[in-house]
Amino acid sequence: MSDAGDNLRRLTGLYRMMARIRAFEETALAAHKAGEIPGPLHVSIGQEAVAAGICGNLRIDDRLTSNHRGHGHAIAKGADPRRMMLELFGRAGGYCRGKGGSMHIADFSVGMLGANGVVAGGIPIAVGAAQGLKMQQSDAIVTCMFGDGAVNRGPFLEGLNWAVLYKLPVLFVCEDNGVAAFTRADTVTAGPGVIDRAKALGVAAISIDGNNALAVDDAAQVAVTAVRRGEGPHLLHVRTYRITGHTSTDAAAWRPAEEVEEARARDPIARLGAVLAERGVEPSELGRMIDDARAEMAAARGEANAAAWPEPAVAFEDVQDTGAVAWSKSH
Amino acid sequence: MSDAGDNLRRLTGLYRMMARIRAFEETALAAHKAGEIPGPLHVSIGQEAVAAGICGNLRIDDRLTSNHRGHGHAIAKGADPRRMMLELFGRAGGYCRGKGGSMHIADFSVGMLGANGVVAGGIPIAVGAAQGLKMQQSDAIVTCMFGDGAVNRGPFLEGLNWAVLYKLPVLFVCEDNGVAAFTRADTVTAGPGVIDRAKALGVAAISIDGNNALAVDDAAQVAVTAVRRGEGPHLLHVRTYRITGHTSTDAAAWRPAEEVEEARARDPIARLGAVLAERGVEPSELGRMIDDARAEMAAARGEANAAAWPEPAVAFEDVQDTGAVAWSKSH
Amino acid sequence: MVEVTLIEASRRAVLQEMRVDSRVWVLGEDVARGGLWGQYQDFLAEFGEQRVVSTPISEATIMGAGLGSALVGMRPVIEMRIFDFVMCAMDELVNQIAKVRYMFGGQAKPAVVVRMPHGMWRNSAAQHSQMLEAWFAHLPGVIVVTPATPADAAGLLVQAIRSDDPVLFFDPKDLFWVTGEIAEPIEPIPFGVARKVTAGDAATVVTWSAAVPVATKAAELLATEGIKVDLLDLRTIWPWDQAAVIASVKKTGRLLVVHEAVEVAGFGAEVVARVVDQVGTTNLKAARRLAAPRVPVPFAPPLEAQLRLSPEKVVNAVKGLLAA
Amino acid sequence: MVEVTLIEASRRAVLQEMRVDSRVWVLGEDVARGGLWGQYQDFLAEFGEQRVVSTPISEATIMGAGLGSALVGMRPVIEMRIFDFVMCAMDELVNQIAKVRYMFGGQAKPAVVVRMPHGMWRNSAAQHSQMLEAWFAHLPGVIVVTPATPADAAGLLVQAIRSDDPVLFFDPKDLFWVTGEIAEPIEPIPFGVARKVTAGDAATVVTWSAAVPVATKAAELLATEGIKVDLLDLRTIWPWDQAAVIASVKKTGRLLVVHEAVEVAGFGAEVVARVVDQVGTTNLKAARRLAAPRVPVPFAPPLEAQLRLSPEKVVNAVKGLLAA
Ligand SMILES: Cc1ncc(C[n+]2csc(CCOP(=O)(O)OP(=O)(O)O)c2C)c(N)n1
Ligand SMILES: Cc1ncc(C[n+]2csc(CCOP(=O)(O)OP(=O)(O)O)c2C)c(N)n1
Ligand SMILES: [Mg+2]
Ligand SMILES: [Mg+2]
Repeated sequence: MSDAGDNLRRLTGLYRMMARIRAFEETALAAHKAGEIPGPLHVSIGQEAVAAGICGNLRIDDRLTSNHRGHGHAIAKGADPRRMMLELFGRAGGYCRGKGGSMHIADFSVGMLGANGVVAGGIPIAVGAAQGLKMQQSDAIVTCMFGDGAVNRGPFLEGLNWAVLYKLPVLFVCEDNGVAAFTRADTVTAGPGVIDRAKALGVAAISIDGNNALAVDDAAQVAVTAVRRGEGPHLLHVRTYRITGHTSTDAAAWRPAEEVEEARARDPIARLGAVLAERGVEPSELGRMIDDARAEMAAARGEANAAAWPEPAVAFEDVQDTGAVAWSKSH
Repeated sequence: MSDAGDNLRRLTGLYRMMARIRAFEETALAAHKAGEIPGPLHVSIGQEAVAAGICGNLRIDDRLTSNHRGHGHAIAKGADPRRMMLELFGRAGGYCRGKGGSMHIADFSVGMLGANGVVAGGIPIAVGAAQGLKMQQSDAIVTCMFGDGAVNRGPFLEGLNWAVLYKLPVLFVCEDNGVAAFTRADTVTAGPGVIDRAKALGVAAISIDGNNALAVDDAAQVAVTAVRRGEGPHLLHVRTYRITGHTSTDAAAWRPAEEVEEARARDPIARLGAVLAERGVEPSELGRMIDDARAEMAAARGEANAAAWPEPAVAFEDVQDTGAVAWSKSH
Repeated sequence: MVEVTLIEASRRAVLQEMRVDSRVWVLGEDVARGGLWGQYQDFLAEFGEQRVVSTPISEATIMGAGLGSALVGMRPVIEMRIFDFVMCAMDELVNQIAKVRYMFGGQAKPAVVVRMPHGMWRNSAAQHSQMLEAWFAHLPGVIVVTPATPADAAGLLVQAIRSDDPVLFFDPKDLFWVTGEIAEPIEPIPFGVARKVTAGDAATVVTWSAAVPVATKAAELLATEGIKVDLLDLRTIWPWDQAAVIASVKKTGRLLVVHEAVEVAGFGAEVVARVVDQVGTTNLKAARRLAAPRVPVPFAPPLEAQLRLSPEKVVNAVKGLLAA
Repeated sequence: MVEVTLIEASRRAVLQEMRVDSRVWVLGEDVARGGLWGQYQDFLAEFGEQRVVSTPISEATIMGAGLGSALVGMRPVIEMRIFDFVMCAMDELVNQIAKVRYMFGGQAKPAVVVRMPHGMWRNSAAQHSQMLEAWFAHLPGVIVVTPATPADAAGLLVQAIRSDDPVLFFDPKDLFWVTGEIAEPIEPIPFGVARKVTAGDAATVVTWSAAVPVATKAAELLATEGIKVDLLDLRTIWPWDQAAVIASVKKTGRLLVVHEAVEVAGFGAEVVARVVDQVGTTNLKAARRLAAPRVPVPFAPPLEAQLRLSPEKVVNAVKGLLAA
């Protein structure tokens, strides 16, 4: 086992991060159901070990591209949940000044180059960012998060091929939660799966249990080190489960109740909690971390509800420098 | 060895078809250089065994999609070289009434659903045609021809995945001539190659020597039978060599002369000629087939040069039924 | 007649055609589960998985496979889920579907319907709100349908499925749950025939898609002030009912085109340019457009509202036109 | 000053900028071999394979990787070889490049140049001849450059590479071997400033890209008959020089927009609509367009000629305009 596995402080940090992501998602979900958040909302409840386990191994100057289900990725990369919540609420203080919302959160200051509303949309961007970093002789790397639904879109093939050709520092992470919207991903994915697809494109790839934070952390550490060392792209296939529906308004009632129950029993937070308890962490301390996380996110929600909306003029800013229309004046 | 290998008549037919394709290409190339043919022209000299060997195993109601280097495919599928030549020359009697040219030849009456000016553009069309045939409970199959440059475009992944999912009657043929325009395809293709890519998507795939007409014929016969039997898509990776440049105006001077010489020594027509000679076919008969082919194509060229251009009004026809503009009248 | 939502009207239209024509099939993500909008609810049970095909997230191939099937005689309804994803399938749409018939000299019959729910809807932000219908009016080879009512969605969809031309069908997301009456069976509505919503001499207002109810409300408000306008819902922007618009403008002398899409190089420009060309400037007092600024669609409600039309904006634009 | 072809002018522009700015790099098919048009000849030797990157045939990733590199501070020149292939990369262009800055509230700087050789050229047929520049004028977030001379190609390309906005650069294929003088070093030409080609009071003729030399020839022919027109080459259609066009039309009272692209919903419609809006109809005698019919581009020379502009067609259109 790696240092990570032995380092209680590290594990506690992982636990805290997962608790914060869970709390963020639960809070956002509740707020959306209460009508406080506009637009579509995709939460990652049950998948927290992926975001926390991967991003815990990244430096702040490493870059990340994410997808429509990216809150956890952003928080784990170091984004501020307060400003994320403000963005979800469409408020002026949000990361995108209220112009992006849940599916377009970015925090360039921590290397988070953006969620994406288009499945597989982040893949070409990630390889290009890595190519740029390589030209700059940086040793920063790029992590590219996508779902199991994304492996049937063309950019998956193109991007992996590209990363191998130019030996780019990219860590591809296929977050396999078993579903793509309302369809089981395996029913629309032919052949032996993502690992074979990656290998056929020359990308080193392994599968891991994504509900086991330690396993994710370990695998990520190994892969990140290899990628940073210049060994070319790697792919991690991380198997997990989407506990809730596709969007906040989807009950996902078509799934057998037992399946969801069984997945709940493999809850990544509870599992890491059990490991920590075994290593002597008091249950009360675990509980406190969870309470703190909930309090943090509740405060973020409260702040967001009270926060100012963007000024109307913001709608006309940051379109482009040349040729942007001062609309109210000219029209 | 299959029936094909033993059947002298079949082999002679293969030889004649290859000679006709070669003669068509050489004639077209000369005509293009003489300024008789407008637009870009991509010929397949040296690759004739692929077209002849594959398409010789297809029925007339089987469908075919092709690419920008598709003259051979069309002739082998049963298209009339006269009407093809007329199309290359942009004449009224051409397959597309002069509206398509070399890159858009189609002959739906023999199942040739069109060449394509977009690399990999034929792949999604082929799988859809196969899906349609399957719905119609036809036992016709679809053959989809593309180059080694096409395997790095997204539709390659999407189309193969799709064909496996719905278990469609598609024979994918990757015609690997080593180059994509002015770039060696292997320098931009990562990983172990097309066979592994296909298998990773669940497609049965084998590699064959595409300059050996017998090998192509044999492999095609096996694959076509399997596909027609409902065993799902298959892929043939057919290794060959593009003797001339990318287009008629490209000398491909960057290739070492020895490489081209060595390829010429593996000329598929001469090789099959040697087999036929061994089996007792007179050299004069082989020579006659070549002469006949040349005469056929010279006649086609002569006819095309003398043929009528399309009437100007043809430019406005076959746009669409509703909403087509009778331009001269309304504008 | 039966009162249904627009999305249900569209469901019944496809259902009706699939029952009578076994060549019609549906492909797209999640369609076997009823589709993202419920527009294929219960289709799987009735037609089976060969004709109701849930696909991978492979837009390029959804589009291209639809075309391929048409080339062997099928009539696919290609479901794109949300318009913006069509950007992943543009080669198949623009270079293949729109051109095969022409390029092949008439041999191909690309009888496809591409359904593309478009427009702003509940703060979906920049990648899920686009309205680019004008692009396709500029693209030879396709028909562009932009309905605004349940009856029109149903009738135009029936016409689309029966059409041998490729039809780009812009389902108006924002109007999916608006209700209205439809006839049963659903009769096809010909392309290129505008619907006169209100009649009047003060000005001609031309519109389509989600802008129609906004403009209708505006016409009602104007009527209470005694200002009566000819309000025309084009219903299809290619072909479009030039005759009806030109006749109206000849009568009123004033034209306002109202659309939800960006104004710059939007289809409103074509309407204005064509009217100026055909009516001349002597009898034309003013021709203007009311549409969105050249800005991506922002997320926050108060920002999105900056881009949206409103009856008040239309009323003001008409009054400005009358003052010209 | 030195006399060069347009394609060579564009080569020197990129060369000049790559020499002074190590963030600039080129990616696209065959670029290390000089590019399809020779526009990157000798770049590999000078800049090495990290900055002159021959790519696989993966248009979506060529486009998207260019963007990704910009997000970490590079300034890519994304070579698309032929415009029509951009259809394979539209998600990356339309949903990503055009929107990242806005969607992310200003955090992203998509400083990319996308080079897209477009237009009819030597009977390349429907999939290699399109002119869809109007689409991108309708797309918020991008600049649309449509040069017609070596000097403009060079100056606008320098400006494009230095621009923080995404620039869609429509290289005019049909004019690649036209020669003209360029200054060395090449000075940037600001976007949105039209070039007055000829001056006159009879009418205003607005044009861009491959239509410019045709319209110029027409203006010369008209001048021999004593008809002098204000001929404006817009050079960029977004932003476009509204002030220059409006001032000219206020003077002449007559407008003709000439472009090679399809007339229906082409950018000419925007020019007409905007001029009608700003100039009003009282002082406007006529505003018309001369452009291609709504037809894919056919292959055969006599058919392609049906779609092409000619000086005679322009002359006739101007005379028709004067008669209005
Ligand atoms: C190109 C594209 N097609 C379709 C969609 C609609 N869509 C959004 S999320 C989703 C499912 C994605 O599944 P997966 O990639 O596994 O991510 P998950 O939702 O499971 O996290 C779909 C189909 C989209 N956003 N982009
Ligand atoms: C999508 C797309 N990108 C680029 C091109 C330009 N192009 C035409 S043929 C060709 C090379 C294709 O190589 P391959 O598929 O191996 O076919 P080959 O020419 O070797 O027969 C390229 C890059 C194109 N036609 N379509
Ligand atoms: Mg998933
Ligand atoms: Mg090749």
